[in-house]
Amino acid sequence: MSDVKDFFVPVRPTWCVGCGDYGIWNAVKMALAGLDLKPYQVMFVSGIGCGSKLPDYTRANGYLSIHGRPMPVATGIRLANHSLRVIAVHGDGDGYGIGGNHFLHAMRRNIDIVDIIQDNQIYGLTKGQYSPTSDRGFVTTTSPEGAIEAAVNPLALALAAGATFVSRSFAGDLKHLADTIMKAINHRGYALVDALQPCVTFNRVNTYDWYRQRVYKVEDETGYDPTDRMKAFAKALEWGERIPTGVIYQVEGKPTYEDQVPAMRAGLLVKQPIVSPRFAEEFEALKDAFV
Amino acid sequence: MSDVKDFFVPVRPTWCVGCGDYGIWNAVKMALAGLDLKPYQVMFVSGIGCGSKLPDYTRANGYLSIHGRPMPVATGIRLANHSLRVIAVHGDGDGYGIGGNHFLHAMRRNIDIVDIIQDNQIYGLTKGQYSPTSDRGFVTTTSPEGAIEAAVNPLALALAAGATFVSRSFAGDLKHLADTIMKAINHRGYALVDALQPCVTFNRVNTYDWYRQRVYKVEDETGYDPTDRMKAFAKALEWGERIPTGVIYQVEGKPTYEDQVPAMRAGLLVKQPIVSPRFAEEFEALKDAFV
Amino acid sequence: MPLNDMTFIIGGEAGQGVESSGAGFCKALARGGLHVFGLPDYRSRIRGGHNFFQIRAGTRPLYSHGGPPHLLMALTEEAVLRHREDIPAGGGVLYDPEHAVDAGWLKARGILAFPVPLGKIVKDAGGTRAMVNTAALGAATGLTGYDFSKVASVIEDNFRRKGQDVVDLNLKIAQAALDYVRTTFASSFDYRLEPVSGPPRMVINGNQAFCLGALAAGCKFVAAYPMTPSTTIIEFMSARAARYGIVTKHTEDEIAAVCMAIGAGHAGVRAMASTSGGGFSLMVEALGLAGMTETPVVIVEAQRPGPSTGLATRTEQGDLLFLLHASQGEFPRIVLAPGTVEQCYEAGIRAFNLAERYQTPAIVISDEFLAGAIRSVEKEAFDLSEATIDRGQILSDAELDALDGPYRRYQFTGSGISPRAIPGHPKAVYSATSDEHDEEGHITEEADIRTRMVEKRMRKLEAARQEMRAPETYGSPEADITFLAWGSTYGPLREAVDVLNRSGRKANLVHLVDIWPFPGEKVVAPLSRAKYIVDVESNYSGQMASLLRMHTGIVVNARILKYDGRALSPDYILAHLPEEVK
Amino acid sequence: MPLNDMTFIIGGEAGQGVESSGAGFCKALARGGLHVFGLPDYRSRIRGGHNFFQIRAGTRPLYSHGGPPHLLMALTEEAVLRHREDIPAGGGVLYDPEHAVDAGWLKARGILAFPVPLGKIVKDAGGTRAMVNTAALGAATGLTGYDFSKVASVIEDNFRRKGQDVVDLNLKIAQAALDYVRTTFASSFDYRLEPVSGPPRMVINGNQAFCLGALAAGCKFVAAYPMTPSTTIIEFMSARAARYGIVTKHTEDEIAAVCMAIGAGHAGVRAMASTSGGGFSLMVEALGLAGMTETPVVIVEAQRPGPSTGLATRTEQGDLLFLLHASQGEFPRIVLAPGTVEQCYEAGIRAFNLAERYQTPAIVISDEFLAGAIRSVEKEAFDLSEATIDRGQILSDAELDALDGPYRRYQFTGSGISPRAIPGHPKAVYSATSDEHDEEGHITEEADIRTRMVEKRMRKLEAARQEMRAPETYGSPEADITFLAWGSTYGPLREAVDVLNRSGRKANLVHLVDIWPFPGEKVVAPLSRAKYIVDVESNYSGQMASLLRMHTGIVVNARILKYDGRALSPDYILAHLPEEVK
Ligand SMILES: Cc1ncc(C[n+]2csc(CCOP(=O)(O)OP(=O)(O)O)c2C)c(N)n1
Ligand SMILES: Cc1ncc(C[n+]2csc(CCOP(=O)(O)OP(=O)(O)O)c2C)c(N)n1
Ligand code: SF4
Ligand code: SF4
Ligand SMILES: [Mg+2]
Ligand SMILES: [Mg+2]
Repeated sequence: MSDVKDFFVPVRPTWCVGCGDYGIWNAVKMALAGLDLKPYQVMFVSGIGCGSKLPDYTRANGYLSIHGRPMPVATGIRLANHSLRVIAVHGDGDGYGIGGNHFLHAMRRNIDIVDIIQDNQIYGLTKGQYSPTSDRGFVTTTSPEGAIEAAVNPLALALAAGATFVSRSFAGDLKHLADTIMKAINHRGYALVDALQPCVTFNRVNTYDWYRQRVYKVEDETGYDPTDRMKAFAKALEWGERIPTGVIYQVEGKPTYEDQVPAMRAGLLVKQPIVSPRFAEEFEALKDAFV
Repeated sequence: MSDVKDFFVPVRPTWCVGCGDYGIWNAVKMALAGLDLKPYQVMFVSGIGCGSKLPDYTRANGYLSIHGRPMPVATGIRLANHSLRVIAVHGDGDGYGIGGNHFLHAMRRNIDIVDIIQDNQIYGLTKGQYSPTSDRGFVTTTSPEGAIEAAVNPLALALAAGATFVSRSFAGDLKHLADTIMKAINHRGYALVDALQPCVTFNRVNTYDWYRQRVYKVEDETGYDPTDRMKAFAKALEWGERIPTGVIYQVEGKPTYEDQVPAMRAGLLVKQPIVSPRFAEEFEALKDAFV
Repeated sequence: MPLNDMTFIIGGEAGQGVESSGAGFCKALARGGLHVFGLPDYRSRIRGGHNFFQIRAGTRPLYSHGGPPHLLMALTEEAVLRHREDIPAGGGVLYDPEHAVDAGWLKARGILAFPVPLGKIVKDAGGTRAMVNTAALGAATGLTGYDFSKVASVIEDNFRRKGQDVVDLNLKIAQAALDYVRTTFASSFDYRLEPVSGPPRMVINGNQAFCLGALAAGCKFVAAYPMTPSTTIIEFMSARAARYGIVTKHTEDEIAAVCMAIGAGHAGVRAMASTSGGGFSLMVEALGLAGMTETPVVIVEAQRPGPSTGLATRTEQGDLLFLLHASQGEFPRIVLAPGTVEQCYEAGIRAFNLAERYQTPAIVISDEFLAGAIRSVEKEAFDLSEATIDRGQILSDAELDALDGPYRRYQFTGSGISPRAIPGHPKAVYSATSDEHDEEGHITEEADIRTRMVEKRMRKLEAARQEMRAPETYGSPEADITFLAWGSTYGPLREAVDVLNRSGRKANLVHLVDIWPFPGEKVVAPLSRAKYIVDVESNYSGQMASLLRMHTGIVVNARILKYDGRALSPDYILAHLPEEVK
Repeated sequence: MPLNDMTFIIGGEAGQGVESSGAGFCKALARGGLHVFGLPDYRSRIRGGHNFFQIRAGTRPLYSHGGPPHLLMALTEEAVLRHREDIPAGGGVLYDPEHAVDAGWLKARGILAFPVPLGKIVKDAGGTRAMVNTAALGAATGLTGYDFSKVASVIEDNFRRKGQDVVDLNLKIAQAALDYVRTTFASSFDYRLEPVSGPPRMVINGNQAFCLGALAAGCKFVAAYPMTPSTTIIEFMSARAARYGIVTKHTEDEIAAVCMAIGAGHAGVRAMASTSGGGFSLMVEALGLAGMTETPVVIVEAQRPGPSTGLATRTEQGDLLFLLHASQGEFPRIVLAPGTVEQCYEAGIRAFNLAERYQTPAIVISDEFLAGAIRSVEKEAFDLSEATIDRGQILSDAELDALDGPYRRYQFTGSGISPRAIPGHPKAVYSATSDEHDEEGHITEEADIRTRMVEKRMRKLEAARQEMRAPETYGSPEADITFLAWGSTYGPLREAVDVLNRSGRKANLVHLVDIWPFPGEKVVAPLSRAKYIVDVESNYSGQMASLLRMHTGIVVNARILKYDGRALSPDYILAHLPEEVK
């Protein structure tokens, strides 16, 4: 059995005391240990932001990429070595802002990657500008009169874009978050985990209390059927007094991207011989096609 | 009254004979004439692609930008001069592929721009690669075994992203398309027109006939209520034997982005004096804040 | 007893207000007629870690940080450990005895220990831990014998927004710390500060100065995606947007930012996008769009150390050759690299004029050092009456009305500049296009038109090159050592040159602000007289030296390069003089 | 009677198969032992307009297009009007009398008119309009007396996929046109072609040759977003992906393309992204990511004329300085600019070896001319046994098993190269990061580590510079004129040099393939002997000349530059020789 301690590295996080990123960090490690995954079997891919530093603090394969680009980097890694459990972990600005296009296309691809968004409704690392998930009216240095855009609704978008697993959890509820991440890892195909994450320094509106007063678990709702896309869409539109968490939508059995790539049927791309033994022959045929 | 002829320029389109782009071109001109708009009141902004050449063939203000970027260029134009009727016109690759992130964010912004997508489910100008709206299984040079991604559903995405006007029409039905574009122009806020556009050269699947056999008008459906977002979402998910066209969703009265920008209340930005008469005074105060 | 010539360091964790109190203290000193230079040093984290702020104060204009700190104001133990080695004998450390500071270590080196119970003072006054820096300010005021009323006035200004209670509380804390120090240490500290007479000076950093220039130039549109060290530009402009009738837009990414600015520029307003290197990388494609469509747009690039994310909150001059050649194909651009806050202000104005005059992108290149370091500067240095606005060739409504024949947006002209028409006029209807186009703007593939259109665009560089200004030469006319520099290294080099010349050496510097189109002859002139050229840059490869050789053939004799993310200081330059000229 | 030395032009609308029939004819000629060079010229439109294809055939290896067309195969009236002025007396025009061709005009200039009812022949044979080009091929075969069996064999190969019926129909049409011409015009045309003995040669373009190299190198991952003239790379690889176990991905944009390639490279496979200038502009930020994380990745940039969208289907060498300096900050990269199809093949192999050896991005720069022009070349030129694969320093599983202590991915080493471990091994657990990092890969801001890490990375350039190859020198050793070139201009220049030397002049050329790290001394060597250097480039500013001066101080004597989007030809070069050496 692996243990959360297996993921320990002697580097102290630079997050502010009380930051929701600690919760996400702990939940991820709990989930990995819970699934008996070892550090070398996992690859974290992050972008840039407070939360994106997570791989630096966690013993596992990691790639801290550039702002907004973890999804394509993760996709390349996964296609080259689909034995790795690839987990993207990045902020709301990273994932839904600058990285929005990759978000869209990863979902319709159904690439088997867990996508954890540290959703603090703010830009943390750049010191407090409004983010795509900031609510209308939210005052920051780049929205001094209050944000005048409607917030991105990640769950609704995910449903529209064809995601096969759509979930939300809360950094203040470690168990539920770890649980949700476990489900996401177990899901075959793209899995979104929108993790509500208080930023204690710059977001004085969406605090632990604010979230706590609002979140509820769809799992606790009798009869909620996460396989019904229309119901899930209605659920996804809820935001305000009540904020649904849990697995909002999951459809199983859809082929992953990896399942469908011919070259990946032979096994891991990275384990294939760099040139096949019969390549010399093939090469003559290749050249002959030009003669 | 203006007339379609007002939009004539002596440049012959380079589109293939029979291309659906002719239909869109004619419909746009009909819509403008129908609304009595003059060439100087309109600004077309396009990207790169076959369809994106439309502004070159049309007498009106135009900006043929780069691939995927018409929306932000159009947004900048509109914010600087919101007396111009800004119409973005670009391909499905341009708008939903490389430009997907701008698409998302323009919608939640509710910027008052008409966004016409020439949706031929293929990359025309680069000679026939599959596009974001290509159906699963579609065979092209970059999908030789058939596309293995789910197609983007632009209408569903638009609904999830908060668009206030979501429509679809067909280049083979000039009247309906012109009509839809007129409604889009009249709408205050972002308006999507997904224009199904046969590419007679590279898309041998989604032909005029293929579309004709499938499209129907929601306007013809008794009781269809385009103000109901859930119903609209269900409608948006229809694709296959039957393809809905018309105004799928419209909600009126939401403030546009322009409505909410303080600096734009004084009138057109471009008409403001470059520095205000009292600026000299203000400037002293500005400097004094640093003393 | 050294009077009015000293260096402080305030050190502590992120979140302890190191930067704000440093800046506040600078302002208090400037209000006393002193000259100041203040340099923040902070990490890419929001809380914790070790940040510090260096302050130099003097009676002559200061252009740089540097020199040993005479007083360390340590808000943490780590601050002491990090900086104590640099403190000269006779200097002092002000700290809270709550922290385990090895006073013996200090004393053994002749450094004075000033334990002040900052935390307790704050607590007793009823303040919160975030106010410890206020206590430290009060204590430092006491130690140096500075005029408390100057510090008090800054506290008042800074906290006014938060209400009189907060003002009073901070004043009380500062006063209590000051009293404690005065009673406990009397005047045991040698370094003294006192107000002198002098005009009121601004204390301002490069980003702020640039913004004042942009406001003076009538900039109406600012789009950006946050990125250190450029973020404070969009923040500054956003805070003032409603008042000055400016539209600012925090966009979804940098591509959108520059495209929106291009759109706004095309529609006829003065528009800019601000970013740092990584964001600029994303703007590269659209830069070429502006070049091709001849759209005026200003882009500010505040550099930080790369490659890639690099050191997000630190400084470097690593992007010069990148900016000069960015984007596919060839097209004119303007590149300015201001080196002082005065030049930042001026660049804010000139960039818009040049962009509109040549209908092309104008890039202002700065860096974290210039963007964030504050300096005292005369208010007159930012002179509005010199801020002439030249929008270049724009057809008036009357001229358009009188037009017969089609409007030719890209008319072939001798200067390469084609008169612009602002869209919206019935006679100004045309399309701008990123494809090669003819005079009217229509797409063309004809070889002849293509050739002429390339030449027309590139011709604009000739006039622009003429108006690029010669580098500034500073120092001894008969120099044995000539330093070559661009952008933010001006200040440290200027001070190094002064030190050398005061010590009997003959040194000068040649500093470029106007970089592109490269004013070759004007650069050759001062350098051809140079006996020994030392290229000084905050990068690894000496990019200006490369550029110089490329355009003039001049080869520098030596290079002083630094690429650890920290700004070059006069001391560093002097310590690294090449053997030949040591 | 000129035998086996002639130039054709096939001209018609987009969609008429001008390019495919041109390529087919080239192959037919090569099958007869002749050397060929074929150059497509097409517009950025899918149907209509005027496209043409130039074919040169000869008995010596051909390196370029150029020279007057002896036979114009005109599928449209416009084709005649566009090209007739270029045809020399004694040349001919083959056209369909359906088109209003002014035969008198031709005759007056000694040009032979060969009206052939192509449309009717096709119709009579039961073909469709798309087969008119087949008729033209048959007719040209007849006029030149060439061996029809060669043409027939190509028709068979090309149409086999479509079924025997289609093959037969096309053969019938070609034969009918041939018969028509033989009967109608007998042997009235002077220019003749006939098979000679020779080895079977490939007829191949630069993109295809590069792909063969990449396949030979074991490239396993290709990501791209379509962009002319690079699109045929991803298309070629996609068509063969299943067979060769390659993953190809048409991505949502170029940012994703290069990031996926970087991810795949990081995971341990040989990976590349292919694009053109506009797409490369979007890859700039991630280029630095690969530099910082020391991830091997190959990027192919097939240039087209800019700025911006420019001339989408044409050629230019405008991106050199951009590629060399792209992305913020400083980091090592490799840049190769092959000039022939052989060099493209070789670059396909070397780029992967260099990228992995130096753990850094390797950029292969080509252009539309090189990417699309086809040439006959010996099969042996693409030698697999010379394609040695060197993956650089990768720790084996055994080495990793034996590791004690943590794995230090970014270990400081003398060469700057740190042994790589492929993720997935229990001992190889580490994070790569775009922030500055320590030896283990953890984020750091320490000045000392930063400095050493910059130096470690940059040190890799030293060994790489050593293995960069000297430019190729071709021509007279005692040259009075030395041409300087890089990339695709090799061919036209080589032919120009031959012409000069044959005419008694003494000329040579110095051509760089290995561009970065700039092999300074190796470039100086041949140029220091040069009497008069003429820089020849397909761009406006002479970027190689600038680079040369920057790195060696050598100033070229003159420049021949072309920027109309059309490839430089030997004739153009000779016609534009500077006065001094004319
Ligand atoms: C291309 C680019 N643009 C901007 C930045 C600056 N930047 C760093 S983190 C960040 C946003 C942080 O917000 P988010 O992604 O929500 O992460 P958080 O810090 O809130 O966890 C930005 C804009 C960057 N690193 N790269
Ligand atoms: C940055 C960039 N990448 C790629 C291209 C090449 N390109 C031109 S048009 C096009 C796609 C065309 O498809 P679509 O947008 O659907 O327009 P259509 O031609 O089908 O109308 C592409 C990839 C480009 N011009 N710029
Ligand atoms: S700034 Fe906010 S998100 Fe960043 S570490 Fe601090 S609390 Fe967390
Ligand atoms: S290729 Fe397709 S989209 Fe392009 S012009 Fe032809 S038919 Fe229209
Ligand atoms: Mg965030
Ligand atoms: Mg399309």
